[in-house]
Amino acid sequence: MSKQIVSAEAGVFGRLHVADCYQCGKCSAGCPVAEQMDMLPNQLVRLVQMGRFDRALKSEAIWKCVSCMTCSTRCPKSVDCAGVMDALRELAVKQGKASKKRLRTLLFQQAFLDNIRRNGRLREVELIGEFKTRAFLKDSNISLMLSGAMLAPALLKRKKFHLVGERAKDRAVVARIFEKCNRLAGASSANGRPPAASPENGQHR
Amino acid sequence: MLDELRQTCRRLLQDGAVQAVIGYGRASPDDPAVPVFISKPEDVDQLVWDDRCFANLTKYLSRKEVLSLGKLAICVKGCDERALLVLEKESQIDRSQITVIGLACDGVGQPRLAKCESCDVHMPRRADIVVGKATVPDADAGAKRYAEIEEFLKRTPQDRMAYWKKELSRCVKCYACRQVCPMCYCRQCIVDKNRPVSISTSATLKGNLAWQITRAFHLAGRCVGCDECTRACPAGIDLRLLNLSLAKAAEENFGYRPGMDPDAEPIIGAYSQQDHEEFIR
Amino acid sequence: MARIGVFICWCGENIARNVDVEQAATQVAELPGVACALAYKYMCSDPGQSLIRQKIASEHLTGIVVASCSPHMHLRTFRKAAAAEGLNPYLVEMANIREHCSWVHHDRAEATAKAVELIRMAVAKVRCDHALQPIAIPVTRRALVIGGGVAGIQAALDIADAGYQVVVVEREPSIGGKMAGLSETFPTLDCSQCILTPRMVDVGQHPNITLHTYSEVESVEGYLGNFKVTIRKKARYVDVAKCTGCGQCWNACPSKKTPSAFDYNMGTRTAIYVPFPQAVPARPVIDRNACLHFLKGKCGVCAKKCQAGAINYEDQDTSVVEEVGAVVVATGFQLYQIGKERNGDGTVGYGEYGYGEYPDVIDSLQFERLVSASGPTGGEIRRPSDGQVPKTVVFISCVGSRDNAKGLSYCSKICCMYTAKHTMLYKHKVHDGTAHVFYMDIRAGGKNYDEFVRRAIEQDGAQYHRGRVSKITQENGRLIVRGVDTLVGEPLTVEADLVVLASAMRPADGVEPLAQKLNVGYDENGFLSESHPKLRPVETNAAGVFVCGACQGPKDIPESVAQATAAAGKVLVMFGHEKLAREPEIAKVNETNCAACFTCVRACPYTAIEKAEIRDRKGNLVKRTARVNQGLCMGCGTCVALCPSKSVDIEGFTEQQVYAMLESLE
Amino acid sequence: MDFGYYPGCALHGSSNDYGQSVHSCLDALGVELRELNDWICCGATAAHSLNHALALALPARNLAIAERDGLPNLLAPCPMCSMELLKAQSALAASDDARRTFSDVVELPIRGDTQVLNLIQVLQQIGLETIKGKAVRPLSDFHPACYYGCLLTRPPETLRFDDCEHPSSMETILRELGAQPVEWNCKTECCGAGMTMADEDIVLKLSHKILSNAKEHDANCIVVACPMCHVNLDMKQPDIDRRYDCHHDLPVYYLSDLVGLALGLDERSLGIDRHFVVKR
Amino acid sequence: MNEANVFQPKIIAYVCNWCTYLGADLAGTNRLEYPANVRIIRLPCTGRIDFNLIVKAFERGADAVLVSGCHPGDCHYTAGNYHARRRWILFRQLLETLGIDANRVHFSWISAAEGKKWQQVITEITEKTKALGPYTAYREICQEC
Repeated sequence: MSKQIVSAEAGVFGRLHVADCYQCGKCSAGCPVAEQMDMLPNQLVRLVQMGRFDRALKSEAIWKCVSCMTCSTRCPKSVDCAGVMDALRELAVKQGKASKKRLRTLLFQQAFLDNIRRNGRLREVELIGEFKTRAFLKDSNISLMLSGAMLAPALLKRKKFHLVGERAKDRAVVARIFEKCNRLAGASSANGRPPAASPENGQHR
Repeated sequence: MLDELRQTCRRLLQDGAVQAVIGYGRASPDDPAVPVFISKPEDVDQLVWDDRCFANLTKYLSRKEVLSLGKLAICVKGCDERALLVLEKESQIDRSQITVIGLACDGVGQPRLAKCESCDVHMPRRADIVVGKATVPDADAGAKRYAEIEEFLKRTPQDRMAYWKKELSRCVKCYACRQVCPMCYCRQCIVDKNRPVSISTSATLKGNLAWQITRAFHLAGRCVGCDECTRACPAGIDLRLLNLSLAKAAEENFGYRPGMDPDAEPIIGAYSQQDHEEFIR
Repeated sequence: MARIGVFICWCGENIARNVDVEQAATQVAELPGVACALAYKYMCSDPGQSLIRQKIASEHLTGIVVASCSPHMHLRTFRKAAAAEGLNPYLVEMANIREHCSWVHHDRAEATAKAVELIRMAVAKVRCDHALQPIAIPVTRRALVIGGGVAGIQAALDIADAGYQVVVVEREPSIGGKMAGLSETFPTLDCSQCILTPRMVDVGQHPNITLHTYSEVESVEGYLGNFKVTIRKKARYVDVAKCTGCGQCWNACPSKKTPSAFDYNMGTRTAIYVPFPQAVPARPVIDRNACLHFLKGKCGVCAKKCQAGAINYEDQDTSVVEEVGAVVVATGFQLYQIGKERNGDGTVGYGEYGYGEYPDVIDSLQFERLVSASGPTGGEIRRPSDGQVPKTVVFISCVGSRDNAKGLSYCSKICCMYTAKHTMLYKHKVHDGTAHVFYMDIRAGGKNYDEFVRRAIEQDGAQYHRGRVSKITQENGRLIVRGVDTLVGEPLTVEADLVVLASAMRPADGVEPLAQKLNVGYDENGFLSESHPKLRPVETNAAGVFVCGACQGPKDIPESVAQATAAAGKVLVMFGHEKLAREPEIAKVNETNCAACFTCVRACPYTAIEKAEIRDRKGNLVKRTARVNQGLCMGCGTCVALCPSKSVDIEGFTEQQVYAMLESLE
Repeated sequence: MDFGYYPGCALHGSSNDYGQSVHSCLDALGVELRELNDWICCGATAAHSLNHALALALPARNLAIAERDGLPNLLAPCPMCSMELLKAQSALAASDDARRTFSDVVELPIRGDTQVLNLIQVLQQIGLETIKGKAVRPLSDFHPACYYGCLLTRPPETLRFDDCEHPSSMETILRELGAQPVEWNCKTECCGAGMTMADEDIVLKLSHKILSNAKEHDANCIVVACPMCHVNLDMKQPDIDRRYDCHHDLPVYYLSDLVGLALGLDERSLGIDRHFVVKR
Repeated sequence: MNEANVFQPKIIAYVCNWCTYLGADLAGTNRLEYPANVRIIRLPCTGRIDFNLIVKAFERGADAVLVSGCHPGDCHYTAGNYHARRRWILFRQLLETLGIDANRVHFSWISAAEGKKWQQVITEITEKTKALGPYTAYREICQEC
């Protein structure tokens, strides 16, 4: 399995100069969330170098990454470490291997994309509602469901969001862009979220 | 003007300032003027000057038999005179030993030759003696200098190649182009070398193309545009186009026109660190 | 009738893996003029060369082609072998079927076909070769050494001790170079100055050595054995001949606040100064940019104090011309300028380390001055910001080196060792202190080197962490060093009082223009190129110019000294001859055909072509012609391309040879 | 002087206070903003995490619209938007193939030569002298910690803005207006960015560190030029105070807030009154 | 994969001894693979490379010609490459006038350290020439002898 991925993904990781990494660890040293990672950025790059995608894709760390790009900026070998994180996330979703514990980040991001696909622009209230519902359905975590609910009045008071939110006019073109990009990304469905993305599916392998 | 020319030459010969004058003479009334080499004052009446004086006589300055005539005077038009400067730069003539008689010229040929249309040197500028008066060239005469080649370059590359294939297939390797060229003074022309044979001597398309490339490129940055090669070509190949394209490249890239400025450094055998290289990877 | 021998090398598996050498031999044996063609495992080995020699004799070969590696590798080897058997060495050609074929083409059939064609081209070429004789040129037995650091000192003394004159040019006011500023040296921890200063004195006093300090090479003319070097002696404003070095002037100088370059700005000096007390010559210079006399037009204290009357404010730069036969370049190194050097897209490297922002982040040469007994703190380790003794020091390796993004891609080689040394020196002086080292790999190849690093860790307790530091910030006077220990897989933050960045070694400023003057090649990093990395390590491609020390590549003191002695040895080999043999592969004019347009004269980069006249016995001019000065011609062939009648040709790359090669192509 | 304007979702949504601030401030400077016609979301972290092509296409569509409508430059006050636009732009600049492919995807021809600007760059283009000339109120009471976060300068080869380790462009502007910015250490540390929803713990932890460091260096407020930074540092500040049992009490201003104040605008017209942490 | 069916262009590379030749050596040392279509002719310097050689290469059936040497400032002989560059500027004009395909005459600077660039240049020229097909236009000229 892992071998197959190597050939399919070699291009992606090759463009990120993964082979150039000599494991100095500067990415991990500067990472603001390294302490909370189950595996350090340099270790993830190493796993990619070895073609051990199975382990890398399951890591929670890729979902802890805040995309601050400190790693890529300071890398002495110009390895795009943040790009590696992106690519791993994309692959984890495609292969249905995303860590169950880190589901929430993924769910949020998927809800985000779904929202844009439909509206062209982000409708925050809709996004929050959808994300929380999806998250609740997955992990029945009531506290997330409620958290932030207390914030709503405060935001409303400050007129900090539209209850409805706005949309782009030409939404059809947005939907077509999503479709074409999914084709470019080699995915099979047209919503930025291929069917295999469901983590359960991944677990059954 | 002809009288003035004859008198000038007669005086030069009488005074012994020169032993011979290279000038134009007439062999038959219908043909272009031919070169004459006048050694006696009484022969100066053979000299002619009209719009059929095409030849660039500077070619003869590198001929051994001409040099053996002694100290020389030579008649040049403004365009031919440029060749003297190039020859001087290339150590081929000792300018101090030659009396240059400049002929004012408003163009030759009926109709006038193409080169005369864009000529900006009606009056020789560095001659020792100038005979006659010419019109002042149009201010924009120079602008038309490369018109023909520019027009030619608008064709597609395939078209251009097809053109040369057709033209050069007529070349018979008579080397008239070389023989008349004042810049072709090598003691042994590269095309006559046989170890190695770098240019096929047979009059095939392959050899003809190689020869014309060589001839044209050896004139890069040197050709003064007298167009004698074109005039001499028995096959009527427009060699002028090749020379013009290199003259254009020399002027556009290096701001250089051979034989114009005695202080300008020749562009061949020299370089500038600023030469452009966008075509080099 | 040509009888060519073709010798195809397997190079072990290097060639044989991708090229069917036996098949190639069979094919090329059929070529016209080929008398024999055979393959052998290692053609450059002794038996391989014997095979060639044996065939030259038995087959009466008139030329040979060796199909193996690059001619840059072994052409010389095979030419020697041929010469030993009485075949003129210039009748040997090579086909490069390794670097240009077996190593780069993995399809065996394709590679074999190409190898055959390469050999065919070489056979075509060798058929047009003719015997050449080396050119003899006279030698001036006097050497120039550029750079007065430890390498230059060693080279100069070796040549001078052998009895030849040496001219030493040093840019700084004193010789001694970087080593003069070091504290102790690894792996023995002996005092740098104690080793070096006696050698400096030897140079200063040697009867065979002419020393030009505070001087630079301005121009170089001439060629192997016959160089004319113009040296610019910068105005010192002190007459060295009159000065006694008593020190009255610099002790009295009121301008005392100039940062001392010798101390890497860790201390100050006066406007009239000797860089350090043991300077050779022990004669001061005046720094115009700091001197009150020059800045404000008043003062003149030094002139008043000087009893020898050696101060000369009117001093001017002067030039001297030295004629020498050989040049040794020993211009040494400087450190990668942290935070000052820009990489490709213009960003400044290592903003994250705060060098230049935080006074207690210093580089390794600054640390050397901090621990040196002669340094600004008298050898006590006190940090620059507040003079406190740092209790925690972090050393960071590979700053500027092995860093394609911000610095230099190469390994600076000596930093692992000097960093281990720094931790030791620190621990020896601050017993209760902690030394942390962040490193990527420890490269300690060398006699007693790894033992030395282990001692730093095991005996002196240096804390080594495998990982690179990402950021340094300052909070409450302490430096927060955010790193990682990849061996435990955890980020690691150390609060330090002092941070020392082990900055990379790179060639000294100004080496590139110097190299251009000398026609010596250099690589993308500015290190001078040796002729051959293994077999000609101190020669350069400019005949008669040699290199040693850190200008050729990062190296430590023992290596620099060894290389300096090697360079001196090469100079002495040259000086062992009255005349030198030069490669005859240079331009030759067919004077009969030359039309004397002299385009070649204008173009020749070496002014090696002159205008000549051929006269008959009565002295009448027969013709004029271009003529090559064999001592000056380097064989570039620019003249050949420019000559319309091809009346000039270049031996070894003649028109005939090139065309023959083209014709041989299928 | 006018600029194209790409507000992005945040400035039209929960960070509309930033939008208001930018508009008011630039208005006072006599700058006209021409909002991009029917712009769409840039995709933000979600796109580049989940679909590489989408992460290029969404911003590319916006760039193409700007080209179509003849906007030579485009202010994107949100650094996330601005970075995504720039990333798409450099990907498009790098290859003809990419330009062709994405022109096709976004259904508009695209060259990729729009000048994408952040708020600081727009202020720089307006010119310090001009701003200073219009300022009526010195900001001497303000001792801001200027906070750049991640995406104003990173990745440096794409952003090509300021020094990615020691940026100082905001300080330069504010100092000119009389403020006394403090030197501190978290200028480019990450606040947790888009994790606000998905992983609040990370946000609280990182933002707490930033607020603390600003305080330790005697800042009395923080200045940002990013809606996400503002959310995390301002809106989340009460949560941070609760979680870490502290009282940071640090108002968080947008850069345009402080410039606006200097220009004589009141807090209300800049939307400062709608922040969570207010100056006591 | 029948090699005979695939057009294998003939590429002649005139390279200088000190930069590009060594760059090609370095490509070998680093085992950088590239198409086997190139035939190197080693000359001391780009200054030695005459236009006649380019013409002759086409006459000998080359489908593309590469001329390569040291970067400006790096010439082993200080200025040979500058002379060459100037000639090429002029020669290219002549090629254009004659309609000789500029896509088949390549110039590059490749230093001794640029093994990678050598690999790239050769690979690209080979690919490009494959796409152009055999240089039949010039071969026709030569066939008529």
